This record gives sequence, C-alpha cells and structure tokens, in this order.
Amino acid sequence: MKTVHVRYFAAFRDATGRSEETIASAAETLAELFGERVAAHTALHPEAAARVALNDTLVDWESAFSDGDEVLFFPPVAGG
Amino acid sequence: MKTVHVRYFAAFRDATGRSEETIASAAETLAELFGERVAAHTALHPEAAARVALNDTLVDWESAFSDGDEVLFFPPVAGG
Amino acid sequence: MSFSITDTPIDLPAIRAALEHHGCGAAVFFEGRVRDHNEGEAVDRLEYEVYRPLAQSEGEKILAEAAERWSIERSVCIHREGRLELGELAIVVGVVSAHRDEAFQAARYIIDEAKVRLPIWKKEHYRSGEAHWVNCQRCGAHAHAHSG
Amino acid sequence: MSFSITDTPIDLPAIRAALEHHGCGAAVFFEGRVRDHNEGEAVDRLEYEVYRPLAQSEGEKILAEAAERWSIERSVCIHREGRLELGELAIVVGVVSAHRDEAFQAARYIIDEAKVRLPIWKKEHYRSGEAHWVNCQRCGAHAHAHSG
Repeated sequence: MKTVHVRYFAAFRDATGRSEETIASAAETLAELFGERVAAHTALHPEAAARVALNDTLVDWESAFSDGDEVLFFPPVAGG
Repeated sequence: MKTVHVRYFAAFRDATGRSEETIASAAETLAELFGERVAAHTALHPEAAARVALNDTLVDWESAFSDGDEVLFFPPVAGG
Repeated sequence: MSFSITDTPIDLPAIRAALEHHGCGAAVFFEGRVRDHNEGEAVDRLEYEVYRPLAQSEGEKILAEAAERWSIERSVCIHREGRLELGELAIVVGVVSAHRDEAFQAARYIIDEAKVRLPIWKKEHYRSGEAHWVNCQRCGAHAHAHSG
Repeated sequence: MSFSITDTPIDLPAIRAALEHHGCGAAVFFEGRVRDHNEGEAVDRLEYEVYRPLAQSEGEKILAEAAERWSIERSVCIHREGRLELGELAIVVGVVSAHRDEAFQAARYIIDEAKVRLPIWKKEHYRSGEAHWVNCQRCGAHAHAHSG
C-alpha cells in the first residue's frame, strides 16, 4: 500500500465534495487509482478528456506512482 | 480625337511632374492611352501591377473610354 | 515572451506597451470575451478556476513553441482567474513580428493550444440560476479510455 | 461594418468601443505599424497617399465580402493617410464573432485584400535621406502586360 495525497479540481471537486484527501492505495497506475476514487465517491465519473498530473507534471494515465506522491485529477479543461 | 482628363498618383505623379492634365487622344483603349502618356513623359514607365480607373471605377486596361471621361492611373498600391 | 494568470481585469494598455517594437510591422491580438450565450443558454457570468503552478509552466511552454515555429519578435498571453461578468476579457493573446503571416499564425497557435492544454476550468452561471462546469457535465456520459 | 480613412492617429479605444458585443466570444485585431526597416534599409518615417473616393468604396466592399464569407458580427478597418512616424499605426482591422475561427479568418482576409486592393501608396523616407515609393521604383524594370 502506498500513501498518496490526491487533489480534485473543478467538477471533480464538486463530485467528491472535497478538494483533497490523503489515501492508501494498492493501485499500480494512476488510471487504477482514479478507478478506486470513482468507486469511493458515487458522484465521481470518468471523463474522456480528463488528465492527471504527478507532483505538478502532466503524465500518462498508465504511469506508476510512489508512496508520498501528490496526484492531481483534472477534469476536461475549458480555458480561453 | 477624344478629350480626357488624366490624373496621376504617387510614383506616376513624380514621374510626370504633374498630378493631372487634360489631353486629346486617338487611343482606343486605356492601355493605349497609357502608352501615349509613356511616350509623352520620358520618366513615366509601365508597371506590372499598375491599375486604371475610369470615372472612379476600377476597369480593365483594355476598356474603351469616351470623350470627357476622367482617367486615373494608379501605380502599384502598397497599403497597410 | 510573457505568460501570466491574473485575478484582476486584464490590463490591455500594459500588454500593448510590452509589444511596442519598432522592428515589427505587424501585431495580432486575440481576445476571448465572456459571451452572453452558450449552446442555447443565456449566460450571466463566468468563473474560471486555475491551477496556477501547471498553468504557468504550460503557458510558458506554449509561447516558447510558438517562438520556435514562427519568426516572431514578442508574445504575451494573459488568462483571467475568478469571477467574470459579460463582456469581460477571459484571455488575451498578443504577438508582434516583422511580417503579418507569422503574427497571425503564432497568435492562432497560442490560443488554440491554450484552450486545450492549460489547467483551467470554466463554470457558467446561467440566467436561469443554474451553473455548470463547461465540457464536464456534458461529457460525463462518455466512458474514458483510461479507466479500465 | 465600418471602413474609414483618417489623417489623424487611429483611435483604438473608439475601434474597441465599436466592437463591444456581448454575443461575441472572440475578437481579433490586426495592426500594421510603421517598421524601422524594409529590405535592408533603415526607415525613418512613412507617407501614405490615398485616393479617398475609391479607397472608401473598395474598403467597404472588402468588409462586405468578409461578412458574407464568415459568420462574423462586426468588423472595422481604418487606414491612415499622410505622414507617419516609427511605431505609428498604419492600419487597424478588428473583427468580432461568436467563435474564434471566423474572427481569425475574416481579419486575415480583410488585411490581405486591403493591402492589394486599396488605392493607397506608401513612400518610405530612409535614414539616408532618400525616399522611395514602395513597390514602384523596384518594379519599374518589369514590363507590364497591358502596355503593348
């Protein structure tokens, strides 16, 4: 089990009712970690254009993560 | 012979040393009329992108003109 | 090149001043403004949420890419954060170059990339009283590739 | 749509005011500025000669064509006449539309057409003291198709 700090933005924050949480996870990839979060928060749903950042760097959903990492879940962006 | 009022702009005015002149011409087209003007003013030369207007309307160089018309000779433009 | 996020109204005169350059014959500006409608709904105001650390680095990357691809002299991109009323500027892009083709292409590239790459989210508040995160509520039905 | 020629500095705030429109999420501006160089020569100032009657009708035609081809809400084009110093605005094009693609395309069309169709001539005054009508002295050697 790894302990990670997770942050939710915009619609994901509304869906989870929180902007961050520290959790223990057995997931291997960030996609799996997000899947666990979807299971934990009934209002949280996958989004086709969602992105993920690990310690302030955008990374692939299939990336692994380490104990103590900070993971940012970004719903689809809409700047401009 | 037709009498026409001719106006020269920018480089054409510099080349002819005048901004306008009233002349009698036997030319049939505006291209021929311009050719006469080139013959009359040694510093006036043909320009690939020159245009001509007849009574404030841009027209084809092969257009005919009438007695009393006003003819505008435009050297290549360079707006913007 | 200068990218920034601001929570106060975008200062156009400052952008113009930063783009004064006597070697440049062309300047192209793009302004994204708060529009009074979206997909048939009357919009009242907007709210932009920005994750600043990544927005900043990603924004700078976009400007650097544009400067690499086109021969431009200077570029500025400023994105607004927080609550915006109708007609307010959400984003301004400005590019100056010797000739116009480069300025047009670079400005277009910057706004196109900014819209899809910056970690910024827009909540529309409608005249009806409802509010939605744009792009989000509407694509919630789609499964996403990565969530096996 | 508004096209005009002016012999005083182009009034940008007035252009911006004319292009305020809450239905428009996108605004694109092009500015042509007096550049300090051209083809290797140091430029000191410019002089624009305009044949106003035709410039006006041709300019209005260009704006109408843009409005016909793209779904834009408003457009403005102002061209300067007379003597201009370095950095001054020679032409400004502004377009607003609901979405950005139309505004970019229409602004590009307007400036491209304005450059080749308006009866406007530019005399460059060089730091060397010389002055040339741009495009003219340089193409004088070419024969033109119509002068048999």
